[in-house]
Amino acid sequence: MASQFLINLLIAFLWMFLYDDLSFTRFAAGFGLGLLFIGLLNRFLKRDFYLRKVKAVLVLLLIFIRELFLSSFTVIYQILKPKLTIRPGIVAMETRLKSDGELTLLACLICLTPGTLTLDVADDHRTLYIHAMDIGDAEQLRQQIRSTFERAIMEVTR
Amino acid sequence: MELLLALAVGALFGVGVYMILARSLLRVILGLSLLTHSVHLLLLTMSGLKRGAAPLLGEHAERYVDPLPQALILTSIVISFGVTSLYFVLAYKAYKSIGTDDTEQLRREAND
Amino acid sequence: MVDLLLQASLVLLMLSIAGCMYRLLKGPSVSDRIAALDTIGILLLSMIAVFGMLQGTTVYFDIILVIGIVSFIGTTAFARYIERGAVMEDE
Amino acid sequence: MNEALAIGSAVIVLFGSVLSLFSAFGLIRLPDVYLRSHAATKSATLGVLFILTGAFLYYTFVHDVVSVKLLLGIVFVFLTGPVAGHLNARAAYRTGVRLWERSTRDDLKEALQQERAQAKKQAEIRDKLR
Amino acid sequence: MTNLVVLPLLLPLCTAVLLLFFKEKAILQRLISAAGIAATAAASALLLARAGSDGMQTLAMGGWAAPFGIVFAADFFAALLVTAASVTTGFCLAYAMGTVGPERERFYFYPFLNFLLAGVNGSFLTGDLFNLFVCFEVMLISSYALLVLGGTKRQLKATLGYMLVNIVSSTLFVAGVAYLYGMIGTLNMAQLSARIAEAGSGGMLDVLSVFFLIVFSLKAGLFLFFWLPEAYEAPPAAVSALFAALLTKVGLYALIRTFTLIFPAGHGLAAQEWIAWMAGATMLLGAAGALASKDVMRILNYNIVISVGFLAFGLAVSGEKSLQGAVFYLIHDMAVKALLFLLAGMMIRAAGTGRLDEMGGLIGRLPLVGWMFLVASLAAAGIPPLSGFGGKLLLVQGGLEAGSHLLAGISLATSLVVLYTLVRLFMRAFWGEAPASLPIPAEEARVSRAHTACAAALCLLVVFMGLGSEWMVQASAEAARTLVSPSDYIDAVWKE
Amino acid sequence: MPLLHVLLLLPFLLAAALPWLSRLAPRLHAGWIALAGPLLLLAGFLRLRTAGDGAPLSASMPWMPSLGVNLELRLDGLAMLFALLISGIGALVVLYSIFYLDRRREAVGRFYACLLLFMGAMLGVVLSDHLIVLYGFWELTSVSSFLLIAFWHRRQASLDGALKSLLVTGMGGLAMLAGFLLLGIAGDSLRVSELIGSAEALAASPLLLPAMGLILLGVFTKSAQFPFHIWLPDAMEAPTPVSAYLHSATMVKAGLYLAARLTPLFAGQQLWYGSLTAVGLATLVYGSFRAIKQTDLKALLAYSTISQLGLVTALIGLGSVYPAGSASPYAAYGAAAAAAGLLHLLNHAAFKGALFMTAGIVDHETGTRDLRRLGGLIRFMPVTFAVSLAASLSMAGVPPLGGFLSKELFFGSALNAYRAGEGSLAALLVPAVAWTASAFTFVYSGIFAWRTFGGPARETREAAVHEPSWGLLAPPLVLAAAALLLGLAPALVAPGLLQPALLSMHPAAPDAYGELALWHGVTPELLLTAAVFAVGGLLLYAAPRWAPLHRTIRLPLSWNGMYERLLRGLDAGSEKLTAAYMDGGMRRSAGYIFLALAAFLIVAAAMAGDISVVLSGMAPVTLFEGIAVLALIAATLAVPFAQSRMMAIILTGTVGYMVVLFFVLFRAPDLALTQMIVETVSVTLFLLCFYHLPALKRERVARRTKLASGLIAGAAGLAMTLVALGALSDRKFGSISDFYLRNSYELAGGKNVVNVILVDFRGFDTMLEIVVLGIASYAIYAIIRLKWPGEAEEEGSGLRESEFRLVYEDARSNDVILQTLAKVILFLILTFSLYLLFAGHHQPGGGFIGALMTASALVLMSIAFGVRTIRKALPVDFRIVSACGISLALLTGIGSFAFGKPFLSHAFGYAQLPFFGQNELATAVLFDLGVYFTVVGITMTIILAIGRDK
Ligand code: NA
Ligand code: NA
Repeated sequence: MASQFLINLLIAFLWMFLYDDLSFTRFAAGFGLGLLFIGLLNRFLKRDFYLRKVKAVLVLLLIFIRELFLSSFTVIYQILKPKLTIRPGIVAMETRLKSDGELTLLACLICLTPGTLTLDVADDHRTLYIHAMDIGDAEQLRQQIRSTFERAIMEVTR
Repeated sequence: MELLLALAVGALFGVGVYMILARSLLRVILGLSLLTHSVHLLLLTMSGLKRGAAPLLGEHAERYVDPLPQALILTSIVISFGVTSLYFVLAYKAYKSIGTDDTEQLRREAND
Repeated sequence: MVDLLLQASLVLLMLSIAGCMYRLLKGPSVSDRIAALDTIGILLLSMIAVFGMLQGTTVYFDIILVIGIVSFIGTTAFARYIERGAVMEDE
Repeated sequence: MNEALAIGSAVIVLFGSVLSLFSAFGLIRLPDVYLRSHAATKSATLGVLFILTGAFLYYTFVHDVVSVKLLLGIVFVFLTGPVAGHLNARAAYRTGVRLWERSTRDDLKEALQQERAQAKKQAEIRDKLR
Repeated sequence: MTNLVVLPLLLPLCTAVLLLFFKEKAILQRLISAAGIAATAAASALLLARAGSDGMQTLAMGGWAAPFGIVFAADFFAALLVTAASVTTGFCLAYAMGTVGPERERFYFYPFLNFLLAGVNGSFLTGDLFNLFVCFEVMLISSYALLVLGGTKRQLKATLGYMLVNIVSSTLFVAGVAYLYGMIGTLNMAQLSARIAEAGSGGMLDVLSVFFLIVFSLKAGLFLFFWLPEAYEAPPAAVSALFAALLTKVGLYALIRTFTLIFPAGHGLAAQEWIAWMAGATMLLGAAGALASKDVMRILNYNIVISVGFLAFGLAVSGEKSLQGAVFYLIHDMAVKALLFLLAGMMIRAAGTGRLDEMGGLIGRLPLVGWMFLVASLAAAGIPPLSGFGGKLLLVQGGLEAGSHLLAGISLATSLVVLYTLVRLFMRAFWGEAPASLPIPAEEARVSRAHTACAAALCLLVVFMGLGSEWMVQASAEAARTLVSPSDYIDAVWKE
Repeated sequence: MPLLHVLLLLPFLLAAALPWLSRLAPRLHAGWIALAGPLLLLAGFLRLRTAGDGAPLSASMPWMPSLGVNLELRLDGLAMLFALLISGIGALVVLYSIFYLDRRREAVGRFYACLLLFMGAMLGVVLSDHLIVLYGFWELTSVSSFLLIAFWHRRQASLDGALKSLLVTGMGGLAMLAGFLLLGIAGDSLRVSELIGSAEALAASPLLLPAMGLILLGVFTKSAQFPFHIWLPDAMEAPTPVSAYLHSATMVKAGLYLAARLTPLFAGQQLWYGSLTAVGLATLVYGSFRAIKQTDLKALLAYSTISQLGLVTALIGLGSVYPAGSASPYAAYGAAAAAAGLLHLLNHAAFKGALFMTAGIVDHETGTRDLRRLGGLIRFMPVTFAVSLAASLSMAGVPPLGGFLSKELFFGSALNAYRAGEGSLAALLVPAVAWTASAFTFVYSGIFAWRTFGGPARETREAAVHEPSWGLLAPPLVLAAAALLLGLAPALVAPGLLQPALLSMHPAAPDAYGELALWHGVTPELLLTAAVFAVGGLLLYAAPRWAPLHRTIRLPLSWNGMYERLLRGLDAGSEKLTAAYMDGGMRRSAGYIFLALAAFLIVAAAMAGDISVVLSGMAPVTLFEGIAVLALIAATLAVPFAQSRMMAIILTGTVGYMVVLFFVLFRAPDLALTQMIVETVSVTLFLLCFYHLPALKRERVARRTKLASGLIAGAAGLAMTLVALGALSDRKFGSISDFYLRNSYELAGGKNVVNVILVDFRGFDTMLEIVVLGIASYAIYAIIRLKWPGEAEEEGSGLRESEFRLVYEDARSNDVILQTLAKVILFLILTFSLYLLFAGHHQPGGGFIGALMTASALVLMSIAFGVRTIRKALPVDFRIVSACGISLALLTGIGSFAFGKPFLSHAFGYAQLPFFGQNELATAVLFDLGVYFTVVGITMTIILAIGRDK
């Protein structure tokens, strides 16, 4: 319920922003539109993932940006090196995350960070298969993800 | 700029024609889209290029480019889209029904 | 100065697109091409942002969004198609 | 001041373009589709991030336009880029595109084999019932 | 300013859209279509009457006056064609009911038919060059749909070819519009006419006139007709009849309009001479094609080609009398070609084949159809007092008066070929011994009375159009008068 | 209605009414009803004759008055002669046919309808005073005789004969029409009587000779003159009554009539009389010579007709040597020849009618017409023999029959010609040929009578062969009697019938028939006749001996053979010509188009001259733009070199995206938006559908073909560029678009001028554009859903390929990530799409683009969750959605009717709305909403149709 309200708000703001016109009427119009959509499409919406934990979100964001930059430069370095010395491979990783939203977020973050790529999700919604560009130690990779993204996400959602 | 674009129009047109003269239906369809592109660029070229801002009055520019050809092109794009889709679906059906997208073979098969 | 920098960016982006074109045409797998296509979409989107800056107008921002949406859906459709042989399944 | 800000934003844009060029280079150079996917996601993330941010700053400071559309664009690209990459790479894997021969491990291979065997068995049962 | 002008387009359009809601109800579809066509014909007739009594009728769409908005302009010529087209479509519709089969009826046959009429009428009425392109497209895409509906390999193949040609010609049309807009800066045909007259002839305008000549010749089947015989033989008779009656006529209309209004004769432009050459070649090649064909539809299709050349002859001469003849012949040809194709449809249905060497002795089973076919053949060949004669007379007379002896000779000679090929077709199909066995089951080969009656009504119309030629003569004279004086058109549509 | 018109229309009306009338009396032979026609006509014309005071009778009825083409009829002496012949012999023929055609076995209704049509047409020809009307009836005689000849249409010979007659006479008719029209131009009238009045002025016109030549062609073909005679022998395939009619009073006589009718107009013209005489004489001798060798009774008669017609033609020719008022000392010869011609025409009508009827009787009784199988019939049918003897003798020119008189006059005219020719060789030929032909005539007349009736009986069918019924016998008897009467008492008809006719040809002619008598002393003519009898008798007697000789004389080229060869050659040539350029292939068609385009444009440019390319005043080029254009050209040029389908599609797509770039470069945001989406959809569609196609084969095309394609393509591209540059350099006027820029906001309430043009200024285009799109979607739906040949088996084979892979090979992958994301961005896209829709009037966007965005959101959902889920969530029929959209757009337009405004008039105002804020609210937006729904419906229809077809 709350998540739906959130989406509704989001749409209202979106509407306002799209017009570059921050007035109440625009907002109200957007809100009405949102109501319409949710009413129309509410069959898709199961339980969803929004609870406001602003701090946790910020932390997650920071972690992400840090990882993004660090790995980016590693990857660029690898690409530009005259000789390819990378050791790529696919690593399976069990996650402690439960909901689809969490899982998706994790997968996205893994993808977004250069050097790793979510290749597949097992049917049990627990195991992620990650293609990594340079694997020193598989367990280390898993640990790294668990300690950064997974934990931060759990902070946000639990 | 007009000169360059006129050349581009000619190139698009010529290659489009060359593709239309091929045997594969897919090539024909691609040739048709090249031809369409050519004509749209031609419309744009013929109206004079870059003589002002985009024709949105909110831009408060002194001059705007000629909006009419843009409207015409838009109409033409939409119509071409509809027609090309239809043509494409037909070609696809022809392939599924006759088993080839070679126009020559198609002709032989259809006459049997 | 600004124009020069932006023009340079455009040329760089153009070069990047050319690079993607290479992969697009070379393949070898369809997935390679899709990846290249997706990247081209993103580059095109960036280019249009730069154009907007050059022309000093905001009218192209819609196009940026549209390209984003369209290229995502296109990639999804392709990936789905090569994986399952159908884009939309009847189940 | 304005000029400096404008140049600053333009430089950010240029930097983004350079990053894009790198990833394009990676797209050419890397040896298999999965690795190239890594490179491809780069322009979706860093390159476009810089370019759009540069543009956003440029409009904010030079034209006094706070364009939410641009921000939206960034958000959208960030949301969809990784998913697109994931779907594409998975499709590649499931249609049998080989890993680079110097890849070190493949945890998915076995899992997929099991999965397929099971699917086949189920299908056979379904056929028998028919 | 009257909304009546747009009704010949609007009524079939609304009918078609209404039909979209009743996909599964064949009876309802038939009823609505019939009512729609009847209303269209009535509105067209009213428009014709108005155009006759009060002069040209115009309507500025959306209230935006020419040259900025799109203007519909019904001079007597356009109104005449619209009326003829609506009536002919009515006959084809009546024939189509029950012959096209439930599959087609379920898959939007009637909407397509109505859309086609809307496009045709729009093409006749519009006074805007680009809108003409759009109306063409409405007509063409409906024709593609009608052509392919039915699902035989032959239709598929024919549609692919037909569509290719038309897409190309439409693309060229847009290119022509681009060139003309670049030079003249407007799309309104009246203003184009006035501005071109002001600019004087020669140079690029000459080239552009030839460009438009190509575009419309392709649509009309003038000289560039090679796509036509294939395309028109694939669909069922009702559709073939409709195509034969209307589609090339729209191209011819565009040619006539363009080369009397925008690039008129006596303007120093070379186009008229080109048209003369193309007309001659079309008649001769069409005649050769008709002689060479051994299939009912094929022969009729080449006869379409011949008549296109014949009509273009009138445009090439461009005198008032020739144009009058062209208008007369145009109207006649709509009716008679529709009739011929409808009858051919019955013949093919009854014989189970369209190949002449497998047909014979049909007169025993279809006496009325046979005699109507003979009458239609004679009318097509311009045998007096049937409907083709007045037009032929005027055209040849106008040509001879203008000194086009060669073309007049060719047109007379080809009218002999028309007579020869059609009568030979009649003889081979209806006379002689019937083949020992039908290639199809007997119940499939049955021709219903309702369809014969429909053709008979059209046949009567053809006969009366000949016996009562005076009305046609006066109408075509009126139409020709509007054609030779572009200034009337310009004044009515757009005043500077 | 004047009596003349009543008479003319009578046979037509009777023909039309005959089917109904005969249904009223089913057991009555339809001939009895038909007989009323000629009898009434005869009565009518006789009444007109007695009522008239000799002056021609004129009457007019409008047909196409504003063209001056009316049913102008004129009954003068000549017309009266023919009218009486037509109706008189017509009555006899109908009577004869009643007994000839079995009502139960033959389609007598059709027969009499055609016969009456024929009669009416022939009457029309002789009564018309208007050349166009005359032409009309002329063609009608061709058509009706065609129908009669083909009466027994199951027989191939009938069909061939009918078609031949139609072709030959139709050809002549068309030539004649051209001649008439030229004559009309030269003389400024199409009325015969008026033209004759201005004959002198006409003579000076340069059009006269061509007109005359063309008309002569009509005359010769119709009256079966050499070498156009070929249709006549084959016309004997008609039932004998028709032959009798066709040979004696109608059809062939129409040509003679026309020649006679135009004599006053063309008399004195060398081409006219020269060719009439020469062709007539040639026909005379050729026909008589050929008649001798015939073995079929009717064929013999047919050739005899040809010969006799040649005789009359020659006489008419001789009769038109001297124009009216000529000062020549021989001027009187003209009228004399014409008089002879008319008399012989009458004689021929009588004896030929009788002969054909007796031939029919013989055929009817013995079942054969073969002279080799006939003989000795005199014993079984003496009356018939008497009739045919009389007719034959008249034909042979034996006194005291009518034929003798006209033969004498003919010899007289031939000798006159010799005299007038003053000893020239050509002039000597006339009597020489006349005499020779007369000798042959004597021979074949003898053959006809002797071989049929004389000698021993050949067939042993005596039991069956006997004198026919009175009905069959009476008509020939009457005609034979007439033949005899014409010889014994020519005065009965000459002053009342022939002299007025002669006056129509020679208005100033003296009484030509006054001295007509069987005996007027020993004259050169009589001597010639005696010699004919002597030589002819000898030849007839010796016939068995020299007949084989005749058979060995093979003409080097037979005219029939030439006709056959001409037709076959025409067919073969046409086939060859047509096959040479029509191969039914798309490539050829397209090649022709572009070849024509390039050639036409280049020739037009070369002819127009005065074309220059001015490069000044063009927009400047920046580095990037230059590179972009070059890249576009490079990408374009690369397309044909693509080796695989995918490559070709991708390259083309690239070109499309570069076009998007150009739209951005040249300030067209709406275009860029639209093109972007459209291109993506197209490319996706292409790739999806063609992915599974077999690899693109290397085009197995000869290098020559490729080169030709390349040349055509290059020329076409070059032409387009050059025309563009030429047009750019020769701008004549500025654009009208300032109006839109100035008034878009004030008058139409929108800031996005392109959008305002689309939905308001040129909203009509847009309305039709969505209609086009709608039709396309319905068509696609229909194409996909219809059953196609070749697909049926695939359906039957159970699982389709994709399903197969799904079930057996692959476990479905987990879609959780896509689905989760889709739920989020769905709203984003939908919102954005509506924004595009509503902002479109002021910003880039609009109904079309908004709709495509909505559709892409739906597509995303379909991809992520499957079509069925979408159907459940959105249970609407998208085809209905697009129909609703079109309806909405239409209704917005029609709404203006209610306010008395033009279609599609929009209103706008500024309104404060609870949800949408301060808005310039234009009904145009409503229209755009219609566009939106239409496009959503259409796009989804297409996508779902194709998506489910997989
Ligand atoms: Na727009
Ligand atoms: Na718009």
